[in-house]
Amino acid sequence: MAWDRYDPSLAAHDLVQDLKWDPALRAQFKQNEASVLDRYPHMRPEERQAIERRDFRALYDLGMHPYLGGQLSRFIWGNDAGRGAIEASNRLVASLQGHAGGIPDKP
Amino acid sequence: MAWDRYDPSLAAHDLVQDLKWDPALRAQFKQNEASVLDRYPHMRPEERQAIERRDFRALYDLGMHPYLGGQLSRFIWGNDAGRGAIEASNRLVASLQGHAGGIPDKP
Amino acid sequence: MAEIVFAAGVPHAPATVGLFEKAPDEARAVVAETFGAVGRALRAARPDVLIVFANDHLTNSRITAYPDFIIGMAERHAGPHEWFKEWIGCRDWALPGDPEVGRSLFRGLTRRGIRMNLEAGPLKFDDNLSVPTVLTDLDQAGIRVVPVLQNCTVPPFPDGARCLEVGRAVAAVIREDLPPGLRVGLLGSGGLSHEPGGARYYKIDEEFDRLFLERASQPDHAALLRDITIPRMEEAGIGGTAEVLSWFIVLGAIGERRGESFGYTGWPSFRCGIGGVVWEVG
Amino acid sequence: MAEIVFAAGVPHAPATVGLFEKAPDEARAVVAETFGAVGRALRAARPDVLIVFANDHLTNSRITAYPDFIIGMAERHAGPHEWFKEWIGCRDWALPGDPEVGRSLFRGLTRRGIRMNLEAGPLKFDDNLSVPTVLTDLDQAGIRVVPVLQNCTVPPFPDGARCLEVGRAVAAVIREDLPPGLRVGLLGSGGLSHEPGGARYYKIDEEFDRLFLERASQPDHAALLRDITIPRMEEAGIGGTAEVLSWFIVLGAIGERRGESFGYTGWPSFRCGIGGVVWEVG
Ligand SMILES: [Fe+3]
Ligand SMILES: [Fe+3]
Repeated sequence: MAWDRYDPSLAAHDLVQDLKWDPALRAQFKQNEASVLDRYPHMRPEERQAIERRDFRALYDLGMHPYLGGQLSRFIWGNDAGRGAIEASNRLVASLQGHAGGIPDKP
Repeated sequence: MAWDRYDPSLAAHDLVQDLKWDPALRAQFKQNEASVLDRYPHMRPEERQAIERRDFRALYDLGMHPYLGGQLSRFIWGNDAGRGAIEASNRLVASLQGHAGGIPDKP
Repeated sequence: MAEIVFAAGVPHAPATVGLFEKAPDEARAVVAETFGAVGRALRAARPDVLIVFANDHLTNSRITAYPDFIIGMAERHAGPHEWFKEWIGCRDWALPGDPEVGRSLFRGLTRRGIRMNLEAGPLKFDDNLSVPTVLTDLDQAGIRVVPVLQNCTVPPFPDGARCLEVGRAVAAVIREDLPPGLRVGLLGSGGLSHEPGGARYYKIDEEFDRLFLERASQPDHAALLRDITIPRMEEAGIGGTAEVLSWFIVLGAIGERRGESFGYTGWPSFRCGIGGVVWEVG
Repeated sequence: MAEIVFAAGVPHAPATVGLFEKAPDEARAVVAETFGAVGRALRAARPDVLIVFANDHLTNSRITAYPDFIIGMAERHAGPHEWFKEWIGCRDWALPGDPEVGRSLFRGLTRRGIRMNLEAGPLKFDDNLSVPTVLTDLDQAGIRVVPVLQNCTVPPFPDGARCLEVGRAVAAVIREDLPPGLRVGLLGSGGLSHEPGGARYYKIDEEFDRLFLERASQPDHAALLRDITIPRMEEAGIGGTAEVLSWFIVLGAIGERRGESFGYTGWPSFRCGIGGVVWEVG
């Protein structure tokens, strides 16, 4: 992945910003994700589907900025400095590398 | 006048933007100008005084952007396409050129 | 591969609307012939979408957070914004937008190294879009419009060389990213010499204006850059004349082409030199 | 004529706080020695004000309206922003601001052709300012801080040559516009190699990091620009490594000076290479 697929017009970026800036929206997402996704009229069907399936590979292929992708993964899988964020980054990397577990690429 | 005195940090710029975007603030300014100017804690005393005295020369010397200066002059002296805007630009130019009337510099 | 089927540059001085009836015959004729010719060429070219580059005049952003470009991707654009209504004195207008072209332009220019803002909500329009719209009856033409608001007046702003470069990137997006068969028009709205709100509010620099119209009409961008510099623009009127940079973007997009202009007037009460160019893009 | 009395560059990886206790001795030593040395040099230099350049990480602006730089002119800066608290796992902190220096920087850089945003209200801070603050106890030092949030991650962003140029303009503002006798410190916060949120989240490019620390410590900006290019940064980790551009601004401001660094660690769980430099500015 490099910047050649990057698409700053994706509505998913706005979703992550709104979640980051609005705790009430975060609570609503956890309770009723569809009602939050409905707020983004410019979100494309394939973008929405990738979010619903937690398919970060698809999301990045559509052009999502990885920094906001990382934040979305932490929101979904765990954001604390210890276990949660590690779990989130493992699952993110697994999704991006197209398999279900393990942490590849350790130096 | 050129851009060498231009100071985009002047609070007067925000005042003009707020007046432009908020009809209620415009009404408040006409009724009680001081109460509006009080809203800008970063406005310097000399900036405020220049506004209160309609001294556009002083305001421009402090660094006001002329486009926003023109809008302020029209808000104060007349904004309609016919007589008002002409009156406003005459008075603005008179203030900028340091005398009380006439339209100099006609080609 | 979409194609550019129309390209023109016009000024947008509000007084060409508000003081039209009071102007002398000769000045009225230049306004009528310029905008008439631009309107006819536009309709004859049958663009699906018209991308308009025009100075924002500090209408949408604070001076402390001022972007160089804002692409409007709303479904519909309408104006003039309330504050400008009585000043311009024109009719209310509305234009269909083109969210997909706006989005492609944003994505494509970003990928080509040009920073743009994208605004999905309504933008506020002043004389920048209002004057060309009402003088060419663009709102009756059934053409979708993508406005690109440009910083021509809040220093530091993109200069002539940069605007030509932006234009070349716009052309690449049109050629490489927009749908095949889409017919695209380009309009630069701004200039000529004027100093809105400045000490030389009533000064018009006819010499600059005539030179600019000549350079803009010739297929020679090197001569344009050499003669129409930012210092020369500022000499012809600070904070206003540099709006001719919107024409530079169109020129960058179409490459070196000949253009036709339709007379010139420097009637002082327009507070702006008036003249336009339609370029040959066939 | 104010003077630059302190200049340093550090990374701001949140895991150097959150996972510090779990790190191996060698990695902990590098973190402790680097931030310890920077903190001591900072106190010894007794700056009145510290200008911190640091990546904004999309914390304050939408991706569709992303500025290159935002100067914070609030009376007080505090963090971390609520969303980042549990992720960074550091204490809450507050720093005195310096509205007048922020304002002068904005005015002075604008006049020197550098576009900046100025934010009078509170900015949201993430690891960019939080990590250096808590690791150097900057919030105990009684030094006023002016944060300049920088775009290092939303393409297109200012490259190395441009950041050196911005730094030279910052130096000119300090020298020519700030009050005589004012003691100014400069800190670049960002890097080294990392790819936050990317497919190579766990990859650290030690070769890049060691080369960068070496080039940054030598008084040779041509060699820095030649070896530490944006493509090389992206190779070492997309969307994160380019934060070393914050150091380029400091380097542009101080000119070609020698620097000292305090070890390096590429412990993978920090998810970022760790090393810092303090430059000789005496
Ligand atoms: Fe204009
Ligand atoms: Fe960072």
